Amino acid sequence: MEIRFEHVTKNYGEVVAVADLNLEVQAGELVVLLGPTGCGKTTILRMLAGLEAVTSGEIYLGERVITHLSPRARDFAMVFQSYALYPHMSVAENLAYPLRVRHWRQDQIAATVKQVAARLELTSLLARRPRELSGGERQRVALGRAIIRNPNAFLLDEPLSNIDAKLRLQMRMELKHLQHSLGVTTLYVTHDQAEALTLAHRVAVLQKGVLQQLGEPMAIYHRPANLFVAGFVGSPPMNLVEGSVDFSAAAFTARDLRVPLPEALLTAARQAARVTLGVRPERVRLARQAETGWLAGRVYVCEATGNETLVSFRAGEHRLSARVPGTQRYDFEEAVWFTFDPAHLHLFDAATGQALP
Amino acid sequence: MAETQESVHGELGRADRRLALLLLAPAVLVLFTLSAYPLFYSIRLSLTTPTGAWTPGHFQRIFSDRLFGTALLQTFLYTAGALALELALGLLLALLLNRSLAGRNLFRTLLLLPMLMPPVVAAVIWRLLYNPSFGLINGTLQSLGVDTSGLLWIAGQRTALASVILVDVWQWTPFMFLLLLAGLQSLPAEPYEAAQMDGATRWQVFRDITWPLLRPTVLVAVLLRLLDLLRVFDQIFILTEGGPGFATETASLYIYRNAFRFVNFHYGAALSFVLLAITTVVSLWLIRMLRGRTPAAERS
Amino acid sequence: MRRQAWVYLLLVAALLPTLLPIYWVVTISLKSVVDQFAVPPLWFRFAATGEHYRDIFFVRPFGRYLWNSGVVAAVATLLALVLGTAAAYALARLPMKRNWNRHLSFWILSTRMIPPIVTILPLFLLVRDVGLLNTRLALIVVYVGFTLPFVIWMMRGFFEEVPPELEEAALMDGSSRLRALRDIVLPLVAPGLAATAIFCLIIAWNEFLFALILTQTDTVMTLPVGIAGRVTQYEIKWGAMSAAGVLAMLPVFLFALAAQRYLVRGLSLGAVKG
Amino acid sequence: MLPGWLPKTDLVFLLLTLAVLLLGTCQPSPPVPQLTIAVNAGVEGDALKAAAADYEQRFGVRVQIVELPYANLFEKQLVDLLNRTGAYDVLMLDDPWMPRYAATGELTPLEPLFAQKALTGPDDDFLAPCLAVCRHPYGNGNLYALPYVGNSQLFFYRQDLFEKYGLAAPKTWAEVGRAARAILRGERKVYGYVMRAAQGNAVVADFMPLLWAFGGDVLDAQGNPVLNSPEAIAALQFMLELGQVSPPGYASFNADEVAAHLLQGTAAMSINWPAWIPAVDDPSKSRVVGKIGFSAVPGGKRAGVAAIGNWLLAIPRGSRRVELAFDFILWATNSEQMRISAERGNPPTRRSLFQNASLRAKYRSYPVQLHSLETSRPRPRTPLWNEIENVLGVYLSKANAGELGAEDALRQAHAQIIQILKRNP
Repeated sequence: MEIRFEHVTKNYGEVVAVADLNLEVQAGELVVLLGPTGCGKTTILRMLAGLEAVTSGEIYLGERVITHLSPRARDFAMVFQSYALYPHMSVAENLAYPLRVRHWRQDQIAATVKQVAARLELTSLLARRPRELSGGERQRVALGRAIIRNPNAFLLDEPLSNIDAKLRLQMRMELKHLQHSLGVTTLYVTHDQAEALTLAHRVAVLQKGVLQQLGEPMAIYHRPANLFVAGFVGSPPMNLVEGSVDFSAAAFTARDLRVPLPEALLTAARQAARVTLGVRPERVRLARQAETGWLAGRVYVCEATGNETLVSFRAGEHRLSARVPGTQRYDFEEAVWFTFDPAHLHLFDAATGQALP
Repeated sequence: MAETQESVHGELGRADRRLALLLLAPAVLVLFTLSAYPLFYSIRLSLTTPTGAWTPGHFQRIFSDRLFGTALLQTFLYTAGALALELALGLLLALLLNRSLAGRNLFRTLLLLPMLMPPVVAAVIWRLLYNPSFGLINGTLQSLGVDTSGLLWIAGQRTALASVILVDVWQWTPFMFLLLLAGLQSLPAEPYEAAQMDGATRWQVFRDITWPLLRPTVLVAVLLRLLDLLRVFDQIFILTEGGPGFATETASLYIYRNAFRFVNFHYGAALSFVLLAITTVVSLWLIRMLRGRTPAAERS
Repeated sequence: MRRQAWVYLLLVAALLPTLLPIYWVVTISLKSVVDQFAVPPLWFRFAATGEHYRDIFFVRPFGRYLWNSGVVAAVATLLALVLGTAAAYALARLPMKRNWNRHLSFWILSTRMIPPIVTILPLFLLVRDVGLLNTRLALIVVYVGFTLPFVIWMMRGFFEEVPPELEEAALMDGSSRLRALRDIVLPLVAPGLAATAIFCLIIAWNEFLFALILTQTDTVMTLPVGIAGRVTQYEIKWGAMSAAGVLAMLPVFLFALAAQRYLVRGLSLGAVKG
Repeated sequence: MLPGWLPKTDLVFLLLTLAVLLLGTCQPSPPVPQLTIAVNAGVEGDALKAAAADYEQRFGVRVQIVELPYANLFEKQLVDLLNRTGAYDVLMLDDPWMPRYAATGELTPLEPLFAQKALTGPDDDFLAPCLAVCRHPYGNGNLYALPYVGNSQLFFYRQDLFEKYGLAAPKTWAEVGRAARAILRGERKVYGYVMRAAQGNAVVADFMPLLWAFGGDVLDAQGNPVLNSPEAIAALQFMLELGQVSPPGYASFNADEVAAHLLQGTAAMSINWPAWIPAVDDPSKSRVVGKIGFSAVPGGKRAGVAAIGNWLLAIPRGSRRVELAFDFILWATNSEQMRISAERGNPPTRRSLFQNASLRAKYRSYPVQLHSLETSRPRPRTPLWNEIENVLGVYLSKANAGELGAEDALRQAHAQIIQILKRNP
């Protein structure tokens, strides 16, 4: 079932938690709500779940307005960040609870629990209580409780944030596969941009209750709509330098920096007085020898991760980072030369933050 | 099929509000019925003469009523003393029993016993225990070689108040203990595990984790006890009737005398409003003190 | 091991003064009058007599009092728990506008601040005017009113300690709020509920003043009034009073024993969260 | 329709349970007895209870006795009177309460009822002091009650110890003091005297005979307080002297502590009520069987005077069976019934019974009791007595607990009593 937010706003007293949200999730699609803590992403999920009242606007499930329905009438399944397993019930009872509430027959419940447990490799744990489970196991039970019935949508609230890094990568894959095989519309909340980019069909980036950009992961990465998205998505984040455009020289200038701009960007830059130049670390070229037009810098710190090496360096007063092949190494304070890939420069209006063009 | 019905019942906010109303209404109704009429009745009493004329005279009289002042002061001493002791002892016992321990159930049940004793019996039996000649306390002390000639307990001008406080502590520490234990047992385990990893000492664990987490329970326990202590009546009435020489007279006892023994319900009502006002102020202060610093329990 | 020993030592030190008066009441209920005041006190060796128990049961209608107290206390406790738990849940979990939850809570508590000495007369008139004087129902209603603030404040505290997500998870799983309350929240606050129930029962069981004023004949009078009657103008009927006291403690004690099961359960749950 | 969010089975179950329980609790009381009587729990109540059973058998009138604790009897009955509940047809009351009860105007005057039976009033076998407390105003006002139990204070002393130390039964308080000191010196474990000095009714009741013997009083004939008189101060000073030969902690003693000391043989003298007389010679209660003598309250400047403390039977106006109630109290106080009551341990209020040979054989104290009752005085007859008694009790207690000297205590009590009288002109 598709889900649609139309002009949805949520206020807590004076504070605006979500402002005029318009968002459509296609049937079977997995949309990730991405943003820092307090950006309103969890509030959106809870409003959709029916756990939080909407101040204004409407939420649709298919053609039906569900803005004021109770959670059970909406029939979504939700996985909480803390898993919210019922501590006084065994794993089997936890899994069975949604079915029991729906007055299923005992034998049907037992069969379904068995089936789901097998699918999530919980069969040997069925008799245990939640407190006797590891983090990953609890996570699987929470997931099992969601998929045991056929909900209108899955709502996942940071489901992976409480398990350790290694398990997280594995669960991420499991989740993606599971969602694909079940084909259920899914809304997924996270603050982890890697999770967002790997899982989502589309990502909605939020800040301070306002939707910043909605698009496929690669579009978000490669064509950030504004400074916030540019800075938030990507690790390490995009290099951002504020300055102005010298149209006579066809170049971006900031103190200590001078970067020639391609024609397209120059045209776009005419709309703004001050601009911010952005370039992803992997689009920064770095060398020990100078070439024409390259700029000088000094290495601040060099981090090798194996496959690639992250170099943080200073150019005048600016701190920039570059992603170079893992074979390269630099010393502290080593003098380096760098340049930006002209085809992958981003320009933003420094006043509004909007991407140019 | 329930679902179709569900969709009719409308707004979420409204549904919750309706549920809240439904859940609250019976309790509020009972309490309102039982408190509103007596309250208005007492207000009218406190402001009229026996013939029904309006008068502020009863309240004016309170200001020159030195005996009531003394009774109020003693009520505070009684309340503060009993509350402090009961909280300290109750907390200690709750902490002691909040662990796996052979015979824990037995200890817990036995420790509750004083609370079960009818207050009349408790007061009378303590009067007997305190008796300087036949009493078990002095008798035991004497057999241990203690000179008890000056130990008059409830008969001593100086020891009487402390002695009646002790009876209260004996009877009501179990209440604190029971409530705090229930509170302790529902505390989450993670902070403790974390603290153990951090190598905190027992005292640090108590101060930094147990106490802050337990504070809502402490608030409730202290508040409920406070209200009863400020109105203490039965046990003192039987133990000492307020004596010797007014040393254990409390506000409630004094109000009772005026209302029922001197048959001056008007003055009794006026006095009780003074006590009510003080109780309100003290409990508001206590709520602010204990709740104010707690991180808001509301969902983030 | 040494720590454990300390714990036991402290517990025994606490138990001694706790139990001594109770033991003394029991012995007095079994001693003849002449032995009750013996100096030095007779701890163990005295001729036990059942005369006081015979007195209260066969000479005085304590069986009747016991039954009345039982009915009144049980019904009042049950009603107070049902009404109070419902109200406490609403106050803890269903936030109303403008801090009304807090104001209402305080008002509820404030009904317990008025000295009973003052409310007794108007309540007597109220009960008389609705024709409930000298009925157990009147006592039940009054005791429900007495214990409600306790139940509401205690249970509100316990409810607030249950993580809201657990309840929300139940809502998402398809429960109604009330069903989530029954299936998820109430089992989790069972220790608190047990403690509250014990407490209510004790209040209703031992209440004296209102029982005295609102009842008029033996058919509805309760145990505490009967016990107080053993403190006469000239003497205290120590034996009868102690026998009645022992008798009065027994049912509540048995109830507390039964409720123990739920008191421990909280601990075995361990972490409620996650 | 039930809203969908209510689990229906639960609700139905809950409602059913409550309905059953509630129905069980408001079932109508069993058939209403024809007379309901509120009595003081204790020996007086027990006697009346036995009498009621006899009455029921003989006349077919059901009489239900409700025993109420003495400590709360006053307010219980007063609330009933003031609100005319009609719950009780007969009240048993302590005589000092009479002015207060009568002042409510809610007691039935008995003279018209006597007249209906063509009687002029209670017969003259009743002792005058006992009938006087049944009238309001005292002595010659309307008759509101009939006296059922004829208590007055008596002096208890250990005859065996008095003989041992060659002492005669004390006639004056000075002799009491001397004897007490002698006995305390001689017997290490027997205190010379013991008294009720607990704040409230107790200390006042034990102070009154001293006050009267020393020539003092609380109020004079005009109703003015005279507690600051030298006589009153001397009386209190003497009370404090007695305190020094009393057991430690006597300042908190009530009747049962006093009795315990007497019966356990650890005190030699005391003023007490006759209710304890049967216990004195009962080996299951007493360690001093046959050793205690009784005499009239000692005198001093004036002859010894005991305080009267009768239990009276009165009929509230609210009663719906006034005539039936009157028949009952008339019957209960007749000579034969009162004899039976006396057999059950209650002192009578009739002269003939005090002189009855078989009763005299049973109670060796009867001659003394008769004398004591005939010469007894009531505590001051004013509706304000409770308030005055309270103030006096507080200051007497302060003096006995050692907080105030005799003069200070009485001067302050005096000032407070003036305030009380001023407030209630």
